[in-house]
Amino acid sequence: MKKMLSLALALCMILAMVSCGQKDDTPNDPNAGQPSQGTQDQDQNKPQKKLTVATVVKAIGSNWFDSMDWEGTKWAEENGADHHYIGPTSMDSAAQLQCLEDAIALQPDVLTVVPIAADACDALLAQARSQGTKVVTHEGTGLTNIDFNVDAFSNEGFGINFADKCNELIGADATYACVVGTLTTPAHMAWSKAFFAHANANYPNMTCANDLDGGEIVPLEGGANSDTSYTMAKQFLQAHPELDVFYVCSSSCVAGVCRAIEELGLGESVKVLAVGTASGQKTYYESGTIVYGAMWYPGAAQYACYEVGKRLIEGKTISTGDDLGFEGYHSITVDGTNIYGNAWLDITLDNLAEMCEVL
Amino acid sequence: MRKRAKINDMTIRVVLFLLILTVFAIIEPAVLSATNVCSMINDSIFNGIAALGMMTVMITGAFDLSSMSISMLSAFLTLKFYNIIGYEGDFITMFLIAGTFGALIAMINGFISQKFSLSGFVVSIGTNLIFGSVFFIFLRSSYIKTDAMPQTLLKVRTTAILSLQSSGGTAANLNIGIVVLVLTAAALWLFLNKTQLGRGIYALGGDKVAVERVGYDPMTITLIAYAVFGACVAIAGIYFYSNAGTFEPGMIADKGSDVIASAIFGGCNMKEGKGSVGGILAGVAIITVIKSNLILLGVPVYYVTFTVGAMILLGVLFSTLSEQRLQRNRGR
Amino acid sequence: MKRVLGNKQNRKTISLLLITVVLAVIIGSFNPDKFFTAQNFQSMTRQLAEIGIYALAMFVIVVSGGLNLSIVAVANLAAICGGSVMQGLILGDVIVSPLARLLVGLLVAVVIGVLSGVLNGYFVAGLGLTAVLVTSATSQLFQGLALVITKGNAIVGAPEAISALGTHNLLGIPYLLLLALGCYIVAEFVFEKTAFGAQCRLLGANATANQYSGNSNYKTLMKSYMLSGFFSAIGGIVSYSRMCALRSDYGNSLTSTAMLVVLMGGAWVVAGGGKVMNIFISLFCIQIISSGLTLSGTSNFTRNTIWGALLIAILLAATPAIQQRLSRLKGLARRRAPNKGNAA
Amino acid sequence: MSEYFLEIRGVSKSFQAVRALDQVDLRVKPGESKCLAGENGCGKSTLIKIISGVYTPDCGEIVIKGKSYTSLTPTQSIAAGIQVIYQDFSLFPNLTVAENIAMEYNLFHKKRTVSKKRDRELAKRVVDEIGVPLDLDAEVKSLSVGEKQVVAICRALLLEAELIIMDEPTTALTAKEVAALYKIIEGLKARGIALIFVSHKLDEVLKVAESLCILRDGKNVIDGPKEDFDKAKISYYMTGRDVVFTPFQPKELGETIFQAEGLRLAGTFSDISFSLRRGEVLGITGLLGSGRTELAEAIFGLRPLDGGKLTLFGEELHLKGGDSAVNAGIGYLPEDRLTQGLFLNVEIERNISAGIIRKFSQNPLGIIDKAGLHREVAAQVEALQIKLGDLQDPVSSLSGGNQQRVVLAKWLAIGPKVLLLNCPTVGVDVGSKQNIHETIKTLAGEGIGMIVISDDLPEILSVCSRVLVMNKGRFTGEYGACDLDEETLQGMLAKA
Repeated sequence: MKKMLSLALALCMILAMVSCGQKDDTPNDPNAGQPSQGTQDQDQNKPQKKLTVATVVKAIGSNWFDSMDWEGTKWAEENGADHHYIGPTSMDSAAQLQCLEDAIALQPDVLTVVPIAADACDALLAQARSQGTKVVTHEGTGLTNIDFNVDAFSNEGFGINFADKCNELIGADATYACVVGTLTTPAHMAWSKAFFAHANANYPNMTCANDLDGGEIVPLEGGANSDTSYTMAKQFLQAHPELDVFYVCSSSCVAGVCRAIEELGLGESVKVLAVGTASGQKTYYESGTIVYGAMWYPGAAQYACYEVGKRLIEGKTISTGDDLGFEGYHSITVDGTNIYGNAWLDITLDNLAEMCEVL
Repeated sequence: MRKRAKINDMTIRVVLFLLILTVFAIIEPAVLSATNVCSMINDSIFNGIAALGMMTVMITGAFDLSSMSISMLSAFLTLKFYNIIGYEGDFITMFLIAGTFGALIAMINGFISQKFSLSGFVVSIGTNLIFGSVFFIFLRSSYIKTDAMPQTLLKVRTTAILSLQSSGGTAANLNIGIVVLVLTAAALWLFLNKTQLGRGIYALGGDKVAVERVGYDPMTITLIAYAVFGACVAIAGIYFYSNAGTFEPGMIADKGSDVIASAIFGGCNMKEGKGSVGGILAGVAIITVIKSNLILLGVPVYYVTFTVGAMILLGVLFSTLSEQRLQRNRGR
Repeated sequence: MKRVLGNKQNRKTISLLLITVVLAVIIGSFNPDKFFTAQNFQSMTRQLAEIGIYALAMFVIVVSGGLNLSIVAVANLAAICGGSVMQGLILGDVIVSPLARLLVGLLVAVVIGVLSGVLNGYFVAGLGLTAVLVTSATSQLFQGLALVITKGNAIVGAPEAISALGTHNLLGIPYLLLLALGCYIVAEFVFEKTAFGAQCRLLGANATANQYSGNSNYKTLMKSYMLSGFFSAIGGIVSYSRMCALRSDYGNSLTSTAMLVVLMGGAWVVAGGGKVMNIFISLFCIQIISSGLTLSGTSNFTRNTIWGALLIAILLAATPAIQQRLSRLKGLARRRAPNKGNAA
Repeated sequence: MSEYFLEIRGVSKSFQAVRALDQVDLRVKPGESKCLAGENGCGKSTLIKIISGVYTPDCGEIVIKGKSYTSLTPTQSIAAGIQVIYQDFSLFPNLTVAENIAMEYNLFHKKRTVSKKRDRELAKRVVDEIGVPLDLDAEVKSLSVGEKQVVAICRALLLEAELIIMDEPTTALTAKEVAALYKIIEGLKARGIALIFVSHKLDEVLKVAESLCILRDGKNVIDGPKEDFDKAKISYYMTGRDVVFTPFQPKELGETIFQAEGLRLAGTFSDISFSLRRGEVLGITGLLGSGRTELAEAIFGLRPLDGGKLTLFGEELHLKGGDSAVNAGIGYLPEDRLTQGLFLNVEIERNISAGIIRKFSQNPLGIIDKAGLHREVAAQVEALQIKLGDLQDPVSSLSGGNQQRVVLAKWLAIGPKVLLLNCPTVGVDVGSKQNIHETIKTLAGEGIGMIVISDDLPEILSVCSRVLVMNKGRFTGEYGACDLDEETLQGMLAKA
């Protein structure tokens, strides 16, 4: 037992001493009193120091989030910064937390986070800000320890838009059902709740086929992949023959729901309002199952986040109407810590080809 | 006496399956509608093919955790292969190419575990990490858009071998995938029961020392078992990604637990080198009937996961207790 | 020194320690001014503390010859129930003072963890079902139960003490690391010094022989599942302290990482084997790889590949076939350069 | 063509430092049944492995039907008509009898496909030839040990073997099955098949072999016809010293230690009653299926009794499995040493201390008194003179005899009041067997109630003072050991 205790303490001491020895005294001023070994950013002639920016996404390996890497790199080249693209391989909040802690250890100047579970990251982000990092999140509704949260649009607006589209394209007496990735994804839940509230208020004879829990809608859970949403949708369609439209908030579930509809031969009677990449759901637009879709280009939001972060570092303030220098974010609206662009991209059959180029 | 024993193991699983199905049908008659039956069969295709592969390795006494990484990687290599040669793919070669990739990859597991006498389970934890990520280190994006997918593969999900109009206005389409499941099951049954190599897999599971004395080469048998495992899992993988319409590495990760549950439910026993194609199909049927009807039965969204866990536990209890009772009154 | 090196067990510990230090230096050199900082040390040790406690929950069952796939689901359920009591959502009116809520919450979490162990133990030890299937079924059961309790939305916020545990340090060392260190010392004590530990190892080595030696397999297995449940509950509380929020679908990637660490600690290689100390070192080893690679700008795909490759390398190095080759090489080296003085 | 089917001339083989065989010769004529006898570790299994092609000899030659080979591969050996039946039979428990018999034949003839019908026909032909009824469709797992042996022999016959080597064939067989085996061997000899019979059980050797070749420490000791050997001479050649078996006379009989009344286990045994007195060694013998092992396991608490009472020193025992028997002071040396008695790849010290962990950790935290444990283990090792390198070596590194002593040490460590020993000297060399018998007698003298359950009749007669014969779950007779001899006891076993 003594052996174990001594070994463990020795291990911690080694690591602590090694790391403290290297550390310069003020962690948040990376280049003051840089230790002797030369690092590449030694040249002092650039007006301001080279920024380090990092982004932590829900999961790497999908087009949706990789686009944030592309635009992040582009922004970094334009502003002479180091861009780090970090994320877990599987969409699990514990794995994302570990990536987030490593990203914070990078002591970046600007940190962007797309949280799987927003409140899970709140505690850690407080640490990031205490070390001087500007925290600008995306899809981060409900987070408190942030400088700003950038979204392509206001969630309520997004949900309300879909409710209006449902009334316009399906009919005022449509029976609808909302589908989210998981019940714990804040953005999807916000859109569904907005859709539900707006429909109840403005379209009284629109009925919701979802379960209700104390007046609140309980959307269907499509799971993180298209297969679980496929099995779920097939069963729901048989249990609710009166259904007219699915409002699918999670891009990974749209393909599964559409496949279920087409397999049950209900392509004519049941339609889908989809969120997500046009290229991923191209065949379903062409087959008419998806009547209307909307998406945003996450890369743009990433660009905007870094831009907001940079301005904060330079001491500027962010206010409504500012131009963040990327299409859809030329005149933003600021509401508290939330920044909304109008980077909302409608997808219908006629602009499908063009949208597929975007993402 | 053996005939009776064989039938008894199978009858327990079939009885359990029918029991669950009748209970569900009583609660909600739509469960037995043509649409739902076809839908359940379609849901069982992936699990069935993958579980058949898992069984082949379990018979030799090894338990493999890297099945989903192998299936994902084989599908990825097949899709890239089609892109490179610029071919839009077809229903035959897609499964053959994926199967070959899967076999080659899985054989690595077999070789390491046999050559260095490590347990297959332990090796699979390491290779699961490697197979799941080694190719994506260098690629700019590990995602394949629908346009970039071989177009004919995308038609797999809409090709039905049987489609009829069910009463409630919903169509009942039996996906072509069931043909792949039936062919794989038949081929595996023939291989395991009718060829000398196939019996060698059972022999290896029965007694690792005796298999060499009788004249088999344990390395060859292990490699063949892993090759069959890899091929089945890869075929299931390419089928999954053709249905999904796009390729993302993480999509398939959480399907592994159902495959393992189906294999064990299907009477696969690693210690005694037991496992049969019939048993697996019954195991897959039970798991699918549990997982594919709960929403139709109106189980509230929150309770679905809980119900699935509870039913698998009770199902295992039922089959084990009845097996033990059978064992006792057979006097063994 | 020769006696320490001679003993096979110590050689494994020393070699693991060596690998860890070498990795620290190599990977650290990719981004030295960010890797070798107190900041990074604290962030790494907080992460490995969480993985470490789940690894203990897994190790307890692996050493007695089984596998527990429900550790994460039990952790979430225990934390959610405990957290709800701490936040006053449950029994809010009965227990009012924050300190009482905190203590009762912790107690509730630990009791739930142990009870889950009893359920797992009943099915595996009592009825003799396969551990893999039972624990994967109970994992869905517990996750479903947590989903029913939280109705999908998260329980937000945590008492001051819990959030302090997750973020604050004592003389530069995170509390989490001290908690994990405490758990590892308890585990080392249990598995090296107590009868229960010895029983678990014998049960893992040969369950029939243990039964025929007059030891009750049922009691030992039941106790080991309860201990695993206990550590899962502590893991749940650690996750709660890191997140200050509770979710039913948190952390299913932790199970495979826990298995990786337990395996590197040498648990499966010899049935009933594996030393707690080796697992503790493996924790540092994989954490250095994970954090170091992220700091040096490579993706998690690289991390997973290197994890897998390192594990296979360690497994192969332990096999007799390779060891003969190694000893032959050493022999060759010694013959070619006869060292002066000490007897080879 | 030489008159011998097989001739081994001057074969040697060594592994690293150990010289297993040193210039060994062996000659077998067609149809001759020769016994290769010797203590465990005398090199006889190495010699078999050389003949069957598993090992290659360092020097010397193997002549089969006049054709000389310096070494053989397994396939060459099979092609030459040599078949080996290993002690564990190397059958496949998960496959059927027919398939087990036909598999090697199919593989040898490079058959690609398998047909159940063809397998059944092949198997049927051989099984009928042997004349033992076997259910061809049963899984080998469900067969008795005797039936498994027959399956192994049939497999060998199917390949037209001209020489069958049987390694320790009768160790696990009951007396009745051994008799059936002898009949089969007569049949084989009649068909001109040569037989090498490897054994260290003296009575088998005398009954079957026409000629005898004894090895000791890897060298030929003697080779000649059976007639000029008797039991004493054989054991002298095998062990190099005189081994004498004298029936056990307890010095004085003390009070009753252990009492069993009307024990009943549904479907296995019923109204079993006996009493055990201090100083005596009670023997219980019976055929396989007589319920003797189940009785021992019931007394040890592993099988809950359906009826009857057990009293130890007057107090009634309530055994609920697990540790209740050990706490009451009842020890049980199980029948199958390798799976039930030992933890094979675990250190010797932990094997011996497996039963007394609780005894040495009575404090609330359950901390083990390691020093006390070590002292107790060392004392037992010393008392039983177990030859071992280091207490931390794995127990698998020990010889059969020493392994059995480790299991015995485990039970003596718990300070037993009653010790049940189930076939204590299975797979143990003659020297160790003698030693274990002495230990049993001295322990009885020291007041520990000793019950020996075995079907090795010479052992029962030489160790036990009183013998109970068990048949189909009932005691059919109680006899003093001195007024019994092997033949009469053998007869009683079969009697209902």
